[in-house]
Amino acid sequence: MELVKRTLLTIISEAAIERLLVKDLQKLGAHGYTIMEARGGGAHGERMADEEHNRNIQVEVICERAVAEKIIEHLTQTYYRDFAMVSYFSEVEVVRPHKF
Amino acid sequence: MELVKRTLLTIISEAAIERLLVKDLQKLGAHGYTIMEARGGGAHGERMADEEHNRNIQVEVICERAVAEKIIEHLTQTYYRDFAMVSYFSEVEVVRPHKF
Amino acid sequence: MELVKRTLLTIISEAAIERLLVKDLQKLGAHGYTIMEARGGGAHGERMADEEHNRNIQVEVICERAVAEKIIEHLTQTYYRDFAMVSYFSEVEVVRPHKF
Amino acid sequence: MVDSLLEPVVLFFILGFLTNFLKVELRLPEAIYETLSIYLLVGIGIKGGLQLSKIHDISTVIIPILGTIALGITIPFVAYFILRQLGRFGPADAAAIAAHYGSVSAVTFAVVQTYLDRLKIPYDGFMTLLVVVLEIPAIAVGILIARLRASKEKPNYRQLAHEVFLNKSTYLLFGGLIIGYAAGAERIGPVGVVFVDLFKGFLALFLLEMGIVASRRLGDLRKVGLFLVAFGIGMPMLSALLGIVVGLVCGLSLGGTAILATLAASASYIAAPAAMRIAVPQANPTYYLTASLGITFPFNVIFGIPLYYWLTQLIFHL
Amino acid sequence: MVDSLLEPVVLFFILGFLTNFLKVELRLPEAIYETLSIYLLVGIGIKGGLQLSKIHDISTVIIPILGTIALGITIPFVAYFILRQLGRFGPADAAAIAAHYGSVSAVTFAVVQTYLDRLKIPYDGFMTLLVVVLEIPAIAVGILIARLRASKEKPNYRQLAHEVFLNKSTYLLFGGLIIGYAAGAERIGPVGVVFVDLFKGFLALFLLEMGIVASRRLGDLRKVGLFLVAFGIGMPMLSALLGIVVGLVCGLSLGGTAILATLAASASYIAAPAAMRIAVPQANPTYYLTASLGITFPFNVIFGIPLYYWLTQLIFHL
Amino acid sequence: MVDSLLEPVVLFFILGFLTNFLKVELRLPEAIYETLSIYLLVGIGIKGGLQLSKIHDISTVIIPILGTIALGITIPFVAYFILRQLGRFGPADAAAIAAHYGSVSAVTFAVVQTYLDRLKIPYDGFMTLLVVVLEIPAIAVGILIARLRASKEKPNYRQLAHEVFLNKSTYLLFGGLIIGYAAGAERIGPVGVVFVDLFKGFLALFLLEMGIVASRRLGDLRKVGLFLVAFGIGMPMLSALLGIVVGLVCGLSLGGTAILATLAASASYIAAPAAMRIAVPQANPTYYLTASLGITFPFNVIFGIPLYYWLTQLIFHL
Ligand SMILES: Nc1ncnc2c1ncn2[C@@H]1O[C@H](COP(=O)(O)O)[C@@H](O)[C@H]1O
Ligand SMILES: Nc1ncnc2c1ncn2[C@@H]1O[C@H](COP(=O)(O)O)[C@@H](O)[C@H]1O
Ligand SMILES: Nc1ncnc2c1ncn2[C@@H]1O[C@H](COP(=O)(O)O)[C@@H](O)[C@H]1O
Ligand code: NA
Ligand code: NA
Ligand code: NA
Repeated sequence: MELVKRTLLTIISEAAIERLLVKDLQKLGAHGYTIMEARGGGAHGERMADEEHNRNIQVEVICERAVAEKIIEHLTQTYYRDFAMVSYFSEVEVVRPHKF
Repeated sequence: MELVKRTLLTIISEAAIERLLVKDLQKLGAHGYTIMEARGGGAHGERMADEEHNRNIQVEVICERAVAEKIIEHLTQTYYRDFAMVSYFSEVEVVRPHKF
Repeated sequence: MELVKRTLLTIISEAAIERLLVKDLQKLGAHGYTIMEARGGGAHGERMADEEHNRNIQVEVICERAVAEKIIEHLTQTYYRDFAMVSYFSEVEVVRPHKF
Repeated sequence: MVDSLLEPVVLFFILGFLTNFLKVELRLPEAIYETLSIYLLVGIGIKGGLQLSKIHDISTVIIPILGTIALGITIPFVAYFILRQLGRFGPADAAAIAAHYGSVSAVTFAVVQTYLDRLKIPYDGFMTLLVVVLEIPAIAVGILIARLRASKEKPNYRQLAHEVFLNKSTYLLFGGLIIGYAAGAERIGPVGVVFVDLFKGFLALFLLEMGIVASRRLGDLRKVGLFLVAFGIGMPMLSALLGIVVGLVCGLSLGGTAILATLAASASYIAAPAAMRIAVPQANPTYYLTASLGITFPFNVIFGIPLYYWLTQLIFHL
Repeated sequence: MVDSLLEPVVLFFILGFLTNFLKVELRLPEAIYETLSIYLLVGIGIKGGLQLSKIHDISTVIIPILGTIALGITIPFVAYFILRQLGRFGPADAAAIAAHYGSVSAVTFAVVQTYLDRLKIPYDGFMTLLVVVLEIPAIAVGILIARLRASKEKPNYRQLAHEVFLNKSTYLLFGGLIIGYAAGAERIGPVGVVFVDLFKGFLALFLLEMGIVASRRLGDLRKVGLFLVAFGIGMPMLSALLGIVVGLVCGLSLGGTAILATLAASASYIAAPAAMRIAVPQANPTYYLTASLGITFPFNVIFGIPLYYWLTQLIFHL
Repeated sequence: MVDSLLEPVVLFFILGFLTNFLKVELRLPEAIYETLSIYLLVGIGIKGGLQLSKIHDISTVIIPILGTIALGITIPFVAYFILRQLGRFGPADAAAIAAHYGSVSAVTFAVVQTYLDRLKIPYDGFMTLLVVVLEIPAIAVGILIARLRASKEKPNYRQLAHEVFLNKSTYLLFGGLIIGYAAGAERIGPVGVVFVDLFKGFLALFLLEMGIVASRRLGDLRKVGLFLVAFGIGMPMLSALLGIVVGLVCGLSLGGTAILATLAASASYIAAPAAMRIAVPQANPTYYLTASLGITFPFNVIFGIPLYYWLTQLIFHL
């Protein structure tokens, strides 16, 4: 079983922009994505998911480093000013590299 | 506080096979597992968890590299053909290595 | 786009202590945190979130390595004996290092 | 026909069904969907149990039960044959779809009851028992065909029996039947108010959601091909005819026969998909979900029920 | 006044509202909140549809509809002007808040109906139609102002129209109206029991939750400044006056005018926040949420409704 | 006895309780469980408030309240003593379990009311007040014992008081009481329909879920040992006797005494586990959950209630 390195991009942001984010990811070359419900706290205060407008989501994308960089660049320009958002990279290994 | 390296295996797949997956993990030597609700999109189309049959789960297992490899090998053979599934490794550090 | 290394601390534990954990994190210097609902199994048996008292949460904190170490030290002393808990480090890269 | 479209529960279904075309973002939360299913199954059971408790000679039930079992075994075989021969489906897909059409939709049963109640057409007091009876063999037959035709493994008969007799729907229907039967009309009291008198209102809410779910399935229509669309409408009509024949042969009333026809025509979309995903993993869920949920269910609720009732009348008055 | 505080639905609201002060940890699950909103919107619609089906000359509705549209366009402009000039808010924040105050709160509508029903004050049968009419222009006007004043992009008119006419609330209200109208009193039967007769009980449960949500918003009061607190109480009073004038001019009954005043005074906290977060992302959600949900909603439910009714009476008897 | 087993709410409980033995996969969603708890607590409160509003001389309540407080302090000490001396439990486990048995289960209260209502046995109008009174001291005593015996930290009395007086259950029960009392029978209207008339139907649904939850707990029976199983049945009988004595001494009616006995016998499984996990983290939750939820709750619902009623009759007719 041969394992190949890919980048896992994780984005934590407001549930309100889920649809916009997914569209962006697809446009920028991600082949897939996973979304989970989240809550939390940070610079924009507590977002404890107890109301629709303070619900967070965590979006995960496994892709090539270059794609991940393109995405994070786009997020920084489009959303960082107006929305609660955190995103980061980590390194993962996958079995079917062509898939990502 | 001494930290020791372990492998974190993450599996994203259909909720329908949760029970089967957990049994497999235990049989193959995992000492624990964590499951979270997820939705997403990939080669099998959108699985947005808006109906029972298109709900995903994300399963995480911290274990020794060898166990993780055995598990991913088993998954590839058993589920990759018929089910929506993605899995990957990442490297983590834990405090109580004997636990994993 | 310059990326800087930070530590991602992940804690999986009982939902009952969410409040206590968040207070601890803030006291020990975390600038933010993300919480997701989880279930799972480990040394404390199955915790399948089918009742309030066996619900897990997964808490994620991106911070400097030193802060992460202080937090994990505190968790070990305060909760490891009486509560179901697993925590681990992984290495991530972020865009805005001052934020974490 | 227009008259039956003005029935509030059907209007709720249509309200849901239009959301996908109008791109309205509306969903009932999953938790409510699940709870309403449980409530409706128990409610159908209780109502049936109360009716059952009024039957004096319980032996009159035996022949209809036997006829219904025969029906439940015949339909999946007929469906399998059609799907294989005419539809050119592989054995796994054909078996999985066949299991759906052999099984029943409890909600369709509730809608046809509502329809007959409004027209004040009486029906036999044991019809709910037949729902349980009809649900059981079809899934088993479907799984068996799949195991025999589409996989090398030997079927695990014990697990199969458990899946068939003790799946959630069967358990709740049967449990409700027993509660209704054991408590009877005198004891059921305020519990009966919630589970029987309010039933139709909560059914309406559930149908709103079912309309939404069904209309989303339509998005996959292109993927399943024209044959399956035709099958999703033609198969229930064929099954309804078989149901009418069985109803006549077993001496059911006119109302009872119309109900049996509707049951035969209905396709499962709760118990069957869950069972098939595990039992026949090679089968593509898009096929069976789109057919049973996207085509057959709306067809039955909107057009099928008045049609089957009209057909039953026609044949009864021959 | 004290009397109106003893109304059970208001007591439920207060029970929820006190939780934050007493630090009681209580929330209805999100799934229930969503389901109750859907239920209440459909229920309001059905009740309105049933009332509408009793109106003989439907042309009497035209003038009130036109008046209400005028009201729905005027209020957000007035609010925008006040927020910009007196409140010194930036154009994005002012436009977003204005959209909330132009739009309506369906729950406040339900509470004022409950209030008048208990006092046995009759009102016009088409009031629910006016809720839909009043909801539509305000969000559009808010988004338009924001687009013109606070961003460089050209508004996407098609998407705007979709958001305005086919958002969840409008769709459910309107759908309920049509179901109630089409089914009419004879057919609505047990569906009417759940959606109309039980309405007030479920409204009470929803208001418990709304009280909790509103009281949590109060925590942000310090962040929004004194002006917005005053605006959150003064603006609804001003809007209520405008509503009374329109009601008088359009020939509404006393009860209908009190309802229109309350509608005008109410601020949206479901459709508007969701639309504004996307359409005007620069606007700070804390402002509009705290004002509409933390201040105006409780004010209206507890004090506003009796006040607007009293004002309407005063002006009617001039 | 058989007769009480045919009560529909008990049948629902049994339907749930059998799922674990038959391996039926059935659960009500968490969101519904929570909502039904809230609904039932408020409903119990409202019904109690309506009864309370009919009592002329409120001073008759004082003696029963004092007696109930004494009961609520006595039971946890007795339980602690038994668990330590006979059961050889450590101080933390013994204190945590004792707190559960001192406190009450509101659902068990609802079931005993249902039981007496069906038999048409009248009871004192202030019984719901006694639920609140009995719930409060036990958790406090349990936490205090634990703090004094099992940890070095000084108890934080302020936080303790908050946990005891303003936990969710107490707040909702008490809030319901006040709403029922303030609104009274004339005002409660359709809100009363949902919260009082439909109560038993929703209680049945909740008991279905409680049956499932209780039966899952039985899986841990092996882990807790035989002593705790015996304690889970013997302790409620002992507490029931104490309750009957207090009822007699305080001059309660026969029905009221049977209710007090049941309350004393019931063990908390909502407020207490949550409070104990934080206050006494060293205590093993498997012990207190299995005892109160897996053993005592089903015992009380199925056998205990008729038994305590029979005992009360016996002692009253001495
Ligand atoms: N240091 C952090 N570690 C983990 N999650 C964070 C951190 N900071 C922020 N978040 C998450 O990201 C969301 C938005 O962050 P912010 O924009 O800082 O408010 C928060 O609501 C948290 O869920
Ligand atoms: N590139 C990806 N990044 C993150 N998650 C993915 C990716 N591809 C697929 N997934 C997740 O894995 C599930 C199954 O993937 P697939 O088999 O490709 O349909 C999807 O529904 C997603 O939740
Ligand atoms: N090896 C593991 N991999 C992933 N998650 C684990 C593992 N062990 C335990 N967990 C999670 O941590 C929780 C507490 O663990 P424990 O204290 O071992 O019972 C479990 O309920 C799981 O959700
Ligand atoms: Na069928
Ligand atoms: Na308004
Ligand atoms: Na007790």
